[in-house]
Amino acid sequence: DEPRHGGTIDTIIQPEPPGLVLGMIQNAPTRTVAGNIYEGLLRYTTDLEPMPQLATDWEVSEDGRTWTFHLRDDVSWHDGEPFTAEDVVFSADVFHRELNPSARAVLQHIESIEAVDDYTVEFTLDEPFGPFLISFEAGTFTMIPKHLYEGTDFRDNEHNNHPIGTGPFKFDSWDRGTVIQLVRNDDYYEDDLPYLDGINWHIIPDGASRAVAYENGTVDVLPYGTVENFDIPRLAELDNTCMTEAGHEYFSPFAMLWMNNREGPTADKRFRQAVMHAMDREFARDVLWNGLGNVPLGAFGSNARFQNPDLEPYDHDPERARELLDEMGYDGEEVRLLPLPYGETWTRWAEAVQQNLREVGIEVRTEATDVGGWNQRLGDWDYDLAFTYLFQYGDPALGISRTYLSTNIERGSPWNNVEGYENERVDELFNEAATAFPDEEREALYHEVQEILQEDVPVGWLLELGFPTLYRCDVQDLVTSGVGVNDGFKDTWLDR
Amino acid sequence: MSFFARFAQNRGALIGLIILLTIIAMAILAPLLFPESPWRMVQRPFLPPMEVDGFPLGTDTMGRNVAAGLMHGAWVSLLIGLVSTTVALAIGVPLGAIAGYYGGLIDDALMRFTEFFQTIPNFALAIVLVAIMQPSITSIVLAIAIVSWPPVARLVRAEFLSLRNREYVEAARLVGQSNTTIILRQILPNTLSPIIVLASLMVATAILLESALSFLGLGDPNVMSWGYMIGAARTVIRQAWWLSFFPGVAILLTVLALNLVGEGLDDALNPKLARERS
Amino acid sequence: MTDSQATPLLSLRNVSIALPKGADRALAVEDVSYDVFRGEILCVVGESGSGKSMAANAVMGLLPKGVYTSGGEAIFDGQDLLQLSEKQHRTLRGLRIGMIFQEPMTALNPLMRVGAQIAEVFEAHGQFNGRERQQKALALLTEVGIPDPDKAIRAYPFQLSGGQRQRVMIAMALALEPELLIADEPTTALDVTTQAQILELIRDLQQRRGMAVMFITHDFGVVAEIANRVCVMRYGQIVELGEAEAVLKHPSHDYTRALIEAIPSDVIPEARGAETDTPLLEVVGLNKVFRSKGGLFKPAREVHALQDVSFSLVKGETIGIVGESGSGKSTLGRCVVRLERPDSGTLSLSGTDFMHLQGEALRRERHRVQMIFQDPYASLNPRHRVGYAIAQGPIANGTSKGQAMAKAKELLALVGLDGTDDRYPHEFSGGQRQRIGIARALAMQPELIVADEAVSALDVSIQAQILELLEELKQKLSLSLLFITHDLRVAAQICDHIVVMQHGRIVEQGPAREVFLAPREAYTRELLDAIPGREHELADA
Amino acid sequence: MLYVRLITMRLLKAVVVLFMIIIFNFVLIQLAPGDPAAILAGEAGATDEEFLRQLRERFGLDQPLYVQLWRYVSGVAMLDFGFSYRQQMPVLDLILARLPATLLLTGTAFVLSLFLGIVAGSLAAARVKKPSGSIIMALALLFYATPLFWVALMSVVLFSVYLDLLPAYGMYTVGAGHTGLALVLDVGKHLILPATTLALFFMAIYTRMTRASMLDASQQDFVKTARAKGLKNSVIQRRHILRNALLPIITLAGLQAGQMVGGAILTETVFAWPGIGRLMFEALQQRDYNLLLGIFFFSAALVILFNIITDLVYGLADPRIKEGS
Ligand SMILES: Nc1ncnc2c1ncn2[C@@H]1O[C@H](COP(=O)(O)OP(=O)(O)OP(=O)(O)O)[C@@H](O)[C@H]1O
Ligand SMILES: Nc1ncnc2c1ncn2[C@@H]1O[C@H](COP(=O)(O)OP(=O)(O)OP(=O)(O)O)[C@@H](O)[C@H]1O
Ligand SMILES: [Mg+2]
Ligand SMILES: [Mg+2]
Repeated sequence: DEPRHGGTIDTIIQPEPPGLVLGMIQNAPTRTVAGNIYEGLLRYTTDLEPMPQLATDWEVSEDGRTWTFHLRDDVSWHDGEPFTAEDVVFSADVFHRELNPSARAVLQHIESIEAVDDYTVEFTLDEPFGPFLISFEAGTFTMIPKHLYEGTDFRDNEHNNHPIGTGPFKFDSWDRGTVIQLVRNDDYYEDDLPYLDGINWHIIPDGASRAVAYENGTVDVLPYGTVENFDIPRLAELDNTCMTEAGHEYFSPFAMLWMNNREGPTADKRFRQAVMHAMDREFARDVLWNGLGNVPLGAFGSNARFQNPDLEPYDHDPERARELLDEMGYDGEEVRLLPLPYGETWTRWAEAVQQNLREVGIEVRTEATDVGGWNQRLGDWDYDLAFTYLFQYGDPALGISRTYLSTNIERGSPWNNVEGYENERVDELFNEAATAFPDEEREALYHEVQEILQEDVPVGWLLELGFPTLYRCDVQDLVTSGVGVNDGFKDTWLDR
Repeated sequence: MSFFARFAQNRGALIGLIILLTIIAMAILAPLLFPESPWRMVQRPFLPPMEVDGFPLGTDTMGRNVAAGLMHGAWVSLLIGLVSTTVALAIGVPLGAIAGYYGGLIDDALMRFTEFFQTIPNFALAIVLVAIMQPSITSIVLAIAIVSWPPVARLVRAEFLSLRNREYVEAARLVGQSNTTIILRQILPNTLSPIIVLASLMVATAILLESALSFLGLGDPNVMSWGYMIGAARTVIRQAWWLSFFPGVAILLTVLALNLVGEGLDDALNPKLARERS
Repeated sequence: MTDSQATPLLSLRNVSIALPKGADRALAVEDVSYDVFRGEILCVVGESGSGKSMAANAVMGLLPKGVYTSGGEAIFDGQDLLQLSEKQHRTLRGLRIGMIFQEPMTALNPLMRVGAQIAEVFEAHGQFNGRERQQKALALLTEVGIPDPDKAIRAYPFQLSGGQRQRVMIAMALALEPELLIADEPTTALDVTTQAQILELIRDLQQRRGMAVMFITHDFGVVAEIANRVCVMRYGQIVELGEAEAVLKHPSHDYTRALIEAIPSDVIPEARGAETDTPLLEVVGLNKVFRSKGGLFKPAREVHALQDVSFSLVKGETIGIVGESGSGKSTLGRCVVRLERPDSGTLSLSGTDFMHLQGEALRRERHRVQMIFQDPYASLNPRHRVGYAIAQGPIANGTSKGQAMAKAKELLALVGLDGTDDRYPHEFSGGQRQRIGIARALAMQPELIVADEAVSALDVSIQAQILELLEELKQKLSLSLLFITHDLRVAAQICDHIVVMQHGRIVEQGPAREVFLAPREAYTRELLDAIPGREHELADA
Repeated sequence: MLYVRLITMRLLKAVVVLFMIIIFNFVLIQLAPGDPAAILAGEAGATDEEFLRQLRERFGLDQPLYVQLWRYVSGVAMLDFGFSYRQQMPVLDLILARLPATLLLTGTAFVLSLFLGIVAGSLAAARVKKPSGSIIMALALLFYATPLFWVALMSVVLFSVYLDLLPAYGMYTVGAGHTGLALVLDVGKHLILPATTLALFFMAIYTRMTRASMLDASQQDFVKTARAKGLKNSVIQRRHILRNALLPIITLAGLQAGQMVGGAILTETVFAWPGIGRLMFEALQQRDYNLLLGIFFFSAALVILFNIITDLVYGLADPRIKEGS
């Protein structure tokens, strides 16, 4: 069938985003909604290969230090101003440097950014940086209109309430607590696109009600995380319902169990190994996550580049767990387990793990917290075991090394090396691998680091989460990139 | 007529008492009938009621025995109800008594203090308190107690205000009894019946409040309670009705029973009725 | 006046009324027959609980829940009232039979304007339109003699005095000119002056309209004042029925005789002298002002309850404080026992300052002045056994518990309640409870006892017993008594000295005989004149 | 004139009390663990020191507590409730945007529960000891004893999923573009389930209270007087008994009305009603202190306002109170 114009998509955003200016806010719901308003220089396929977006092509110098991007010359902002190389320089060098911690992680490797002409930008790195090309996703390196932001207090800018991007959809209205509405950008630079007239992002705080909204036909698309996992099989069986797991390769969320390496029983490697053996991760995947997702081999997920396939997996083996505990002389000291306060599935999972651990003789006390308390406790390292999940961002240097580098131990954040793992060799290997060139060299280094981690078990590797998107089958071309619905509505059309 | 005979005249109250005793028996017998932890995953998930022997109420999302959860949960729900009510009484009764007996500035100060707690809606305040203290059975009990004492204080104060000028109190003052003795021996015993009636309703409300907190994910994750069971079951209400149905009915019956008992006590303790009958 | 040949308007024939299980007795009214003729006042008398009200309520079809007629008939103009349906009864109520109740304070709806409540009677029977009803109401209020009826019609009950409220009740009962008016103790709650006015009004209206009136009372003074015929009841039965003159002068039944005798018969007290002249209590220039704080709606208010009150009491003497309601009698009594703190003046007990004592010091001196309260039931803690109730005082003052309890038993015996120390207050009758109150006061071995309306709540016969007991104890224990009452007969019977109060001031004081025989002040005279049945008694004496 | 002055006095007092409440709430909230900046950072999924420092500085969280308190209190004095950390909007705007929805929901539930409760209670009082009266009371007890959220869930399943009669969530049909009367009807339809759910519990209480209070009032002497006039039973029930039974109901109604701002957290959550209760819960989870304090402030203000209104209504309902002593 040929794509057709027309129609509005109703979908759900959960939770309600705090704001829509990407780059200033990077949480998941903001990315999902604003990914349709803003764009980056590149997009990525589901195999994480770069695709042109605002940049049509790009090249790298021999030494891997200078990258040149050629921009489209027919792009204009939603307010009609043309988009130029100056915007790129402003966004990367000024806006993101000031506001955006995830961009800063890449920017620290960049020496300079220059507009060669109106439609050419040159990035110079201080040394080659492996994941450079994969960092241009819209949510990380968002293009921000220089003419509206330059010289203002970014956070107080009046346009924050009415975001202006270059994307296929324009911001229309936001009725807080109810709906965010986007409308078609009629001046979009790609002919014919987008097909839809608009998108309504409904805001429904209760999971059960969200499922009802899909059932009674109010919404057509349930992006990942919007309905409880238990509802997915039931909803997937409904008429005219399709499901895809594609679209999250870039983020590839990886569930982990923080284990405090500093003190208590969890400071002992054998205890941590015992925990890995005690947990029934297959059960969790099959019962709690509807069989979606993937039990990881070790620290690197299957979607991550450079996974070492030869590692010895940690099987569910309570006997072995008990042996390890005996060996270390575990005395029944109580350990505290913090579940992730992100919904029922996570709570159930903590209950299952607690039960698994009790069955091998570990005394566990679950300490529930709300989001605020959870952040605080992890930031203060006040825990023994704690659930979390982290995005892998397509490259170990972006998404994986941050968890294990000892330079990343810093009180106050729940997202760095919270477990307090310190291993010089690991630091060395990760650092070398980030800047090694070309990829073969990186692979060797990463394989080695994985072997060390497999033995030390700094954290528990629980599950590479499969986050399914449910939608009516007549919604076509919903997921066309590695960041899924975050930028997917551009190509979507309705076969009605 | 004896107190119990008067109580038993109210058929509803008697039914309530029987339900309540059954629930207490459930709570006591739970560890005997279901010695295994109610958290154990013992069968396949989502087993409907009466399908497999030993699982009369089926299993939950993770294959835990619903019947075991219900029995063990009775204990926690009752405990939360009783302890939080006791704590609320321990705060509210003395405060109300002092405010009502002494009146004047003391009364003013104590009542303004009480008002502070009433300007934030009960449930919202309970949520804030549990969030502050972090969810655990202690913090839940405390939070419920803290939001429930103001009405107690007000009731006791009102009673004291009306009783402190009764002739028998004046008579006691006249023969030289001290204020403490008057408060404790003359007035307090005469405020007991409204307090007992209110307390029986507070136990009921506390059970509802705990379940509502659990529903929002603010329950104690280490203990099985009915509120927890409903909260956990709400996401699967469509697939497995029995998961929220049975604990829902259990809460309903308990609250109902406590109410009936409260009404029965109200009748039996009502001095007016007692006087008419005597 | 009565014509025994005429057919009665209402005729009760062998009426019995059954009480629910667990009540005092099986039948509230047993086999009662009496007639009420047009144009006469029939007084039904008897002590509390004798079944007077029940019979009247049965006629109105207003028996309380659980109480029902178990036999007999009540013929009213040819139809048996006891057989009527609620609906049929309704058409009679208000229209042909009107009723006035005892409590003027509570018998009116507190939230409705008086005019509307009267107009309702017309509305209930579909008479007149809205405006006419208001006019009729106004006319009625004028007729019952309410001052300023234009204003009163728009008033709420709480804005009227007790006497005025009772007039409104009467207006309501008379609105549709009923043939029969039932008045159930309409004056019991009122003070003497008001009581006299209301009796006058009822008699007057009855004569002008030629109604039949059934008047229920327990006060023979009232009977003497207005009755044509009298019906005396006891335990639900009629013990005597006859012409008023005959019954009052020559009661044939012992019970009737006892009732008449129990009335303090002589309003002229004997001359009595104090035994000593050591002053015990000295009150000089006492003032007390009550200030109520204003609320959102209430303006702040000041009441001068006591103004410059001075008197003194000699050891062994009984002083009576009399005066209309609200004149400050109770306030004075409460100041004397220090339940209230006077604003200024002096208050001394055998020369020591009793007014400025505070806290612990006051607590230790309290035993010297004790009080007997008006309501014997309210003054006993329902949760304490009476023995303990009496012993509490001595215990609080340091006597050992055993001793105090033994003493309590003795005192109970002294007031004639041997061996009842482990019973609860509700297990006693009103008169017995008042004896317990007296025993409690005595337990403290006080020098002075203040009795605030200590016998007002009791039936005449019991009242007489208690007064006797007080007199006896006074002699035995050489007590002094401050006796507060609004009943001048009672005051005349036991007081040596009388203090008359009005609006917080003492208007007259002196030896009892002088005050009664030769009142100097107009106010005192007014009080004396208002005593119901006074002329009758005097004529008889 | 006197009233105007008295009411002004009350309002002035209320302002003082409100400021004390602000301080009380401020301290209360500070007791909660968790740092708003860390939570915001956490939400972003990635943080560095720089990010946290910027946030803390921006919100004044780097200042000592008493400075923060002083800033807040003096802000409120100028009706400036500060900036929501998370939503990056002035607190006042956020609250005002959500307030109408909540007031609509709780107000409807309030009126509904009050009206139905009084009607049901009067019926039950008039039919005391008859089966119909017992059935009303049994129902009331049932509504009282059933957990609110359970009713909410069940009614969604029944009315929106199986019967498809009513919308399950939200306040209006998104994208339908209704205006005028159509919008009113649309909102009305969305209102039915949440308002009924919310009303049930209070209705049960009003029913029981009305009945008890009426039975109490019917024992009073003036009822006998009314019967002696020959008035019909229904008139007596309505005009005499009910009116005299209203005072305790007004007290409770005043309390319920005061809870209108924050009393519907569960209902708003289940029915996706864009109200303040939900906003409050989210603000608490996010440690969005300014927003939370702002909501508490409004809630307290409403409670106090309704206390005053209750007193006024008392005066209307009972002339004795109005004219005093
Ligand atoms: N509602 C009731 N239920 C049971 N017994 C009652 C009820 N009302 C009155 N009685 C009893 O009926 C008897 C007669 O009462 P009734 O009211 O007729 O007395 P009374 O002569 O009017 O006395 P009083 O002078 O005190 O008004 C009493 O023994 C009383 O206790
Ligand atoms: N606690 C109080 N607060 C305010 N006013 C009071 C208080 N006690 C009494 N009063 C007022 O003081 C005045 C005198 O009251 P008091 O009770 O002494 O009268 P009384 O002569 O005993 O009347 P009664 O015969 O009705 O008992 C009355 O106007 C009364 O309303
Ligand atoms: Mg009577
Ligand atoms: Mg008095």
